[in-house]
Amino acid sequence: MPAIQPSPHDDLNPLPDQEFRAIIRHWIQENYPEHLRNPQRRLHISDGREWYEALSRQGWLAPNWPREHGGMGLSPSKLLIMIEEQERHGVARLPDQGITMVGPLLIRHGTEMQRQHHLPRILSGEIIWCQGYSEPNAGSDLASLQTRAMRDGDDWVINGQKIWTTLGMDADWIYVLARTDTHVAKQKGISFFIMPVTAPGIEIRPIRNLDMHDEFCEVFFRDVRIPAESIVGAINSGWSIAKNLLSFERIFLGSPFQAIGALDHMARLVEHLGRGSEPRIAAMLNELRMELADHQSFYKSFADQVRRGEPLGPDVSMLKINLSVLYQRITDHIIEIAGEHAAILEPLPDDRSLYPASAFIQARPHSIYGGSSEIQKNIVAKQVLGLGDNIA
Amino acid sequence: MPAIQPSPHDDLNPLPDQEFRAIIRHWIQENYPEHLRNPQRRLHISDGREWYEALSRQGWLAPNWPREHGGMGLSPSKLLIMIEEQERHGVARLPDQGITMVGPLLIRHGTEMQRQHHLPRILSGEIIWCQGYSEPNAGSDLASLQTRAMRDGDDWVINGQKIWTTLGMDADWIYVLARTDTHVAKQKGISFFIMPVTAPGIEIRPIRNLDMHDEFCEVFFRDVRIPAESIVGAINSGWSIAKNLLSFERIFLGSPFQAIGALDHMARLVEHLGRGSEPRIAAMLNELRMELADHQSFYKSFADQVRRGEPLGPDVSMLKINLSVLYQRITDHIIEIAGEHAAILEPLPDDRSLYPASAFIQARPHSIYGGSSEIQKNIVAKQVLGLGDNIA
Amino acid sequence: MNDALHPDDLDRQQQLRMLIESAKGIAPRHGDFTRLRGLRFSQPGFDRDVWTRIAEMGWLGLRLPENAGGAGLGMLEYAALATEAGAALLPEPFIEVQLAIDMMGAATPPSVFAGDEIILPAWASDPDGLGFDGGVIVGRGGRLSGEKRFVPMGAAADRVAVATNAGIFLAAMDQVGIQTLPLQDGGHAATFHFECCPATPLEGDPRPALEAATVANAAYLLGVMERAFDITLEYLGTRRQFDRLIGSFQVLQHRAVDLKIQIEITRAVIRDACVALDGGNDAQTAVSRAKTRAAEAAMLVTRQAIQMHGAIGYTDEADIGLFLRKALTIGNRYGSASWHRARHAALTERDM
Amino acid sequence: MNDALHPDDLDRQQQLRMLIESAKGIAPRHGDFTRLRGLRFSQPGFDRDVWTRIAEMGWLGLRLPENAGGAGLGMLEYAALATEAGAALLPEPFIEVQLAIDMMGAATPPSVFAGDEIILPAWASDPDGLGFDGGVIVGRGGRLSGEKRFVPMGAAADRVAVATNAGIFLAAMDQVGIQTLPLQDGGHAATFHFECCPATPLEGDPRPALEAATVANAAYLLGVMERAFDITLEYLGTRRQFDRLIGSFQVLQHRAVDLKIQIEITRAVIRDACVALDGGNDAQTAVSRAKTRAAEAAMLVTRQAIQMHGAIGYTDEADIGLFLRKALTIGNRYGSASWHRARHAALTERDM
Repeated sequence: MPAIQPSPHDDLNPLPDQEFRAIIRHWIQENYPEHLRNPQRRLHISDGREWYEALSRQGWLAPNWPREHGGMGLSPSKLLIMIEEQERHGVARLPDQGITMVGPLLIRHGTEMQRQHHLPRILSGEIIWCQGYSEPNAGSDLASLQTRAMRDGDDWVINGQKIWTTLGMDADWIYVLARTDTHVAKQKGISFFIMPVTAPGIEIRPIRNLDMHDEFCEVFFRDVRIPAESIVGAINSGWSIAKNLLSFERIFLGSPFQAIGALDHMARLVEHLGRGSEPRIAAMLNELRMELADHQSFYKSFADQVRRGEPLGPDVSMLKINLSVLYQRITDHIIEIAGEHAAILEPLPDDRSLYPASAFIQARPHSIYGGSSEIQKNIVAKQVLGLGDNIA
Repeated sequence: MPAIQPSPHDDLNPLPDQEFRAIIRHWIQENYPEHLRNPQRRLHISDGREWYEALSRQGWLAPNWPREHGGMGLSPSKLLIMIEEQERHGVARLPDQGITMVGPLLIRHGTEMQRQHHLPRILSGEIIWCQGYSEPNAGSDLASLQTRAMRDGDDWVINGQKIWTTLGMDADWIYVLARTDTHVAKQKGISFFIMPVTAPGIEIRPIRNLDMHDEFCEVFFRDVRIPAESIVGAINSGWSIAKNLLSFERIFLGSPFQAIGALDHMARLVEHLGRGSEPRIAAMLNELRMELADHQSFYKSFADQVRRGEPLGPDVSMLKINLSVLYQRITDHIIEIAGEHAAILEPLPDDRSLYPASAFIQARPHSIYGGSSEIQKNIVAKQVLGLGDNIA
Repeated sequence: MNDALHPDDLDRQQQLRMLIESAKGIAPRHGDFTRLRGLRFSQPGFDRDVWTRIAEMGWLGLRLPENAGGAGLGMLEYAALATEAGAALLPEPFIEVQLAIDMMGAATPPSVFAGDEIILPAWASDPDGLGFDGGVIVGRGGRLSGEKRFVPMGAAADRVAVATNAGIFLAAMDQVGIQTLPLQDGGHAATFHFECCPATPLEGDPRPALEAATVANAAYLLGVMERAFDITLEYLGTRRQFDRLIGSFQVLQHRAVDLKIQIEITRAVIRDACVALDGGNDAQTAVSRAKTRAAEAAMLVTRQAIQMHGAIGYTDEADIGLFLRKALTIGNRYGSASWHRARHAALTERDM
Repeated sequence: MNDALHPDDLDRQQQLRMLIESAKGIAPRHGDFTRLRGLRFSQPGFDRDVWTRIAEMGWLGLRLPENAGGAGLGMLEYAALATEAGAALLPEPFIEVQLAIDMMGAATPPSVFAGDEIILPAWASDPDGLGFDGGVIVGRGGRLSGEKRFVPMGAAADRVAVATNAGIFLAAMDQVGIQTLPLQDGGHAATFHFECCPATPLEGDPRPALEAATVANAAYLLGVMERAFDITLEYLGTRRQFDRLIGSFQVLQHRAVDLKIQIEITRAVIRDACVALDGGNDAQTAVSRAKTRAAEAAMLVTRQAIQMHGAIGYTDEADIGLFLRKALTIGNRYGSASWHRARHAALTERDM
């Protein structure tokens, strides 16, 4: 039980880490809706509105923003604790692009007017954002994007198509990378735009994923006309703006969180099937537990860096590569032991917290999104090991 | 017990396969020196001379040569049986380059004089051959060899260095690929030479391998002068001569033989250590047995092709790739279970048929020699799957 | 190596090729999946017209002797057809009806061969393995009580052949309670409830029939992975990233080779299991190897097919995902790899 | 991430760096292996002069409190030195003598710290695991009978510290029978025979000492794999095939990344085991994880180092092979990966 109850918008940075953790833990326990713990799928904003607003009222919605802009202004080490406690409690991820991406980007590169208009609306939940980066023909080679923004008088006119827009159906506004100069190296002719999804010419279509969930969308832009002030930062600076934003957040791509959930799922399934005493299954569980604990040690070595305030290098990619392998191996074993239950489209009828096929399917994209494992290995080979770049 | 005792130099091709197999099996049992069964290391000719001469007397030394040249002239399917029976009995491989390589090559491409001089001397065991193909800076890229042969009057003068010459210390003659034209594509300027190892300027040095055995040699050529008739085939045709020789013999690189021996070794070690009842070890042995049986099924699908007289395609490389993985996995497990015994330089003192470290070390080169697994995969990707060749 | 499961007999090879050729009408290697997508998540989940055509082609009862209404073919032929079915993701319960026929043998009603009636086999009560004698008890007068689970496409049954420890019983569906669960491949599995259900006892042994169904399932999985691999190879040869075909990246090339090796080993092992089954007895170790290899290879190939497709492979819209779903759905059917490994260990223990 | 085993305390980090720096004189990261090759397969297989320098640097007894003759350092420092020793393939029995010291604690004769006398620990009787109470029976008057096996560099012992189920005993070598077996790394292992051998009982518990030795062994393996990896990376950057550096082939690049990941995980796990040991108790699960990961990673890295070197890697002449031999020799020492996995399972079973 923490010593103090935090008031909304208190500065929690001066607290010792342990006390900070206790406060966060307690507050989450008190305020997080029980029925939303460990959701099987990504939440839509309509499901998570209550939690969004609780965080908003407490002033905890934007732990990574500076305090003068309404954030918590947490140090990296405190932010790490905040995330760990959320993961520990099984807190769902919100449609958080406004908080993680747009806010920080406007704070650094936006105009005063852009900041004044948008930051409060993100913090209040009035405007939910989505991302328009990926394109059907770009994939991992994001910089080869083809969506065009042409200047026409005071306006910009956008044409093109985006894909893999997370929770696009939930969003009010979208931020978009579009090509504004085709005569320079591909990274150098890209600009960053923001616009409401209601702008004429924008069409958003959900994509059903393999888990039968509409987590992603396609977004089509047909002669979408937006005013001059829709650009953020300088023309043709969009690539570097967007790229630099990701800094120590990359550690979260390798957080053991999902693997912990999957291994817990597996252990409960083994128990449900009454197979815990089979030596091969017991040995398999033990091996996976050891590997998970090892991954946690590995994660800790990067988290220590963050805590010490050191920047993360390209070697942090190793964390995500390893997690993908482990997370997917666990879910492969879930299928291996599930017998006929592996086939079922829905959770098991006699225990709806068990859902082998979904656990397996949800682990698939971990090695694809956020830079596929193949791309990550290319990066590590080149930037960490210094191996020649004949191969992109 | 076979119905007939074969006389030396009988033509065994007309026999039904099963009878042929029985005859071979019986004869090997009668004639193969018991102490040479399943040798832990490659035999030197001095150790194997007795067996070489027994085969020679029986006329079975060269099963692959045509009968008119003193071979057995076996059909592919009979040759397969011959090899299978030798492997089954644990017959050691002899220094057989004269039989497998030089003989067939001289028969196809040699002059009448070359054939008359050399073939009988191979069959009698008077001349033992070794191979001079690989070079220190060529490796898997064999065609980039740099050993030069320059014409000087009626002679050829050889300079350069060869390496990985199997049992070079045992050999009387050597066959060599050397560059005779540096102005053409690298495969097109190579010729094939034969010469005695006693030619002035040749120096052979053994290389001790990781298993502490002198299986390989380096061969140095310093102004080695050999007569004009030392060339086999046309000038600059050496690459195609040497390459075409390997035909269905490539199936043997993927023969389950070595994996069978390794798994037997492992089972005996488990028994010796009294660990057969541990569920994890029993499960591991069962899995490896299944994989080995699967590999035997895989091998059989290529052997059937050989039996039907169909040529083997580049897909036979898959057999060797798979065997390397399986063979090495078995020996990895041998080390895993051997405890402190894994460390010992010699066979186990209390059972000298058990030798974990050597089993492990001997499995290493399987994925390196005869085309590394990496090269084999490049070949399969290109020639079987038709995948682009941006990558060599 | 060509695509057939090579027997040594040339006549039989010729017959096999014709059979595979004839399968194209029902299970085309290069067809699209419009029909399948239309049937997904509906009941019964397949097409009775196609079923009639399957019957007309003589696929049903193909292993029964000709004097018992069958085609007198062997396991090799059955596996070859199952592979074609897998490559087309054929939703019709061809293997299940064949299992019922194999269980019933000469007692199979002719209406089944004609495709007019569908008799499905109910044998499983555990979620894993080939055990068939649990779940249902035979009472006085041959009345059945209890339940059988995991009957693929069970809602389509006109009658049901129930395997029990007292033999095989044929029951009409009107007295059987049925519950269905949708499956990942768009089909469903049924639980059949029996409560003093009247049934007719039949001669027959489910054991060899289940071994054959297991190999047919492995062969279907072979077809699934072959086609998933072909689609992926084609993608590697057309998709560009970083200004080159992704199929030119060495890592993807080698991975494709690894998958190809698994496919070819699966083919070889299934062939050996077929030869063993056709040869008569003691085929169980070969059957368990076939199922183990097929299940693991199919999961590997379809998983990697998704990975090599990248994000698009994670959409339901992309056909490649249908193959992952199919492998997920039938990979553990007729015993998972881990069940068959354990059986192999038990069977071979005495030989050690 | 840098190469140190990061503790959070900055002073301690500084101290660690100095310690590692000081190790360079004895265990240089970039030295050649002439000395090692000269010592291989001879007895005692190491260099008493180097041993004296090791003693002078204060490595012996570094974890003992200063009032007991030690340096009062922690497991993190010990592991850091062991890693440097591993990177240099140091043949001196630094970990074994440290184990004897840790077993004897304050009772350690000062001559040991000075390097004048070598006391080796004899504890094993089984070929695998950390069991120390077998093999030797303590008779009347503390006389020892039986045998202890697998004592690394045993021929170099001036005296021997024997772990038994009745505590630790110190015995002079003149009454101990000894047999040696050459090992793959060029050293040897001894079997010690005791026949009513007089010995002095000592206070002490081998248990925590063996845990520390296990982690030191894991750290030595970490050094082995680090250096093997560095040598291989250099080879990838100089060796050409098909007119390009082999390090430009994507398959080898990705494999190198896989190895690097294993190395970094090993480092992280060892650090956690050190922190747990330094923290006091309940470190066994962390120790077993460290040893399991280190043994498997070291075998993987050194095996793949040979593969990436190609044929040259298979010669005894190439230094890379020394690393494979070392991993082979000490990978199962202080318990194999499979033994430690079983221990981990037993330790955590009650928590499930």
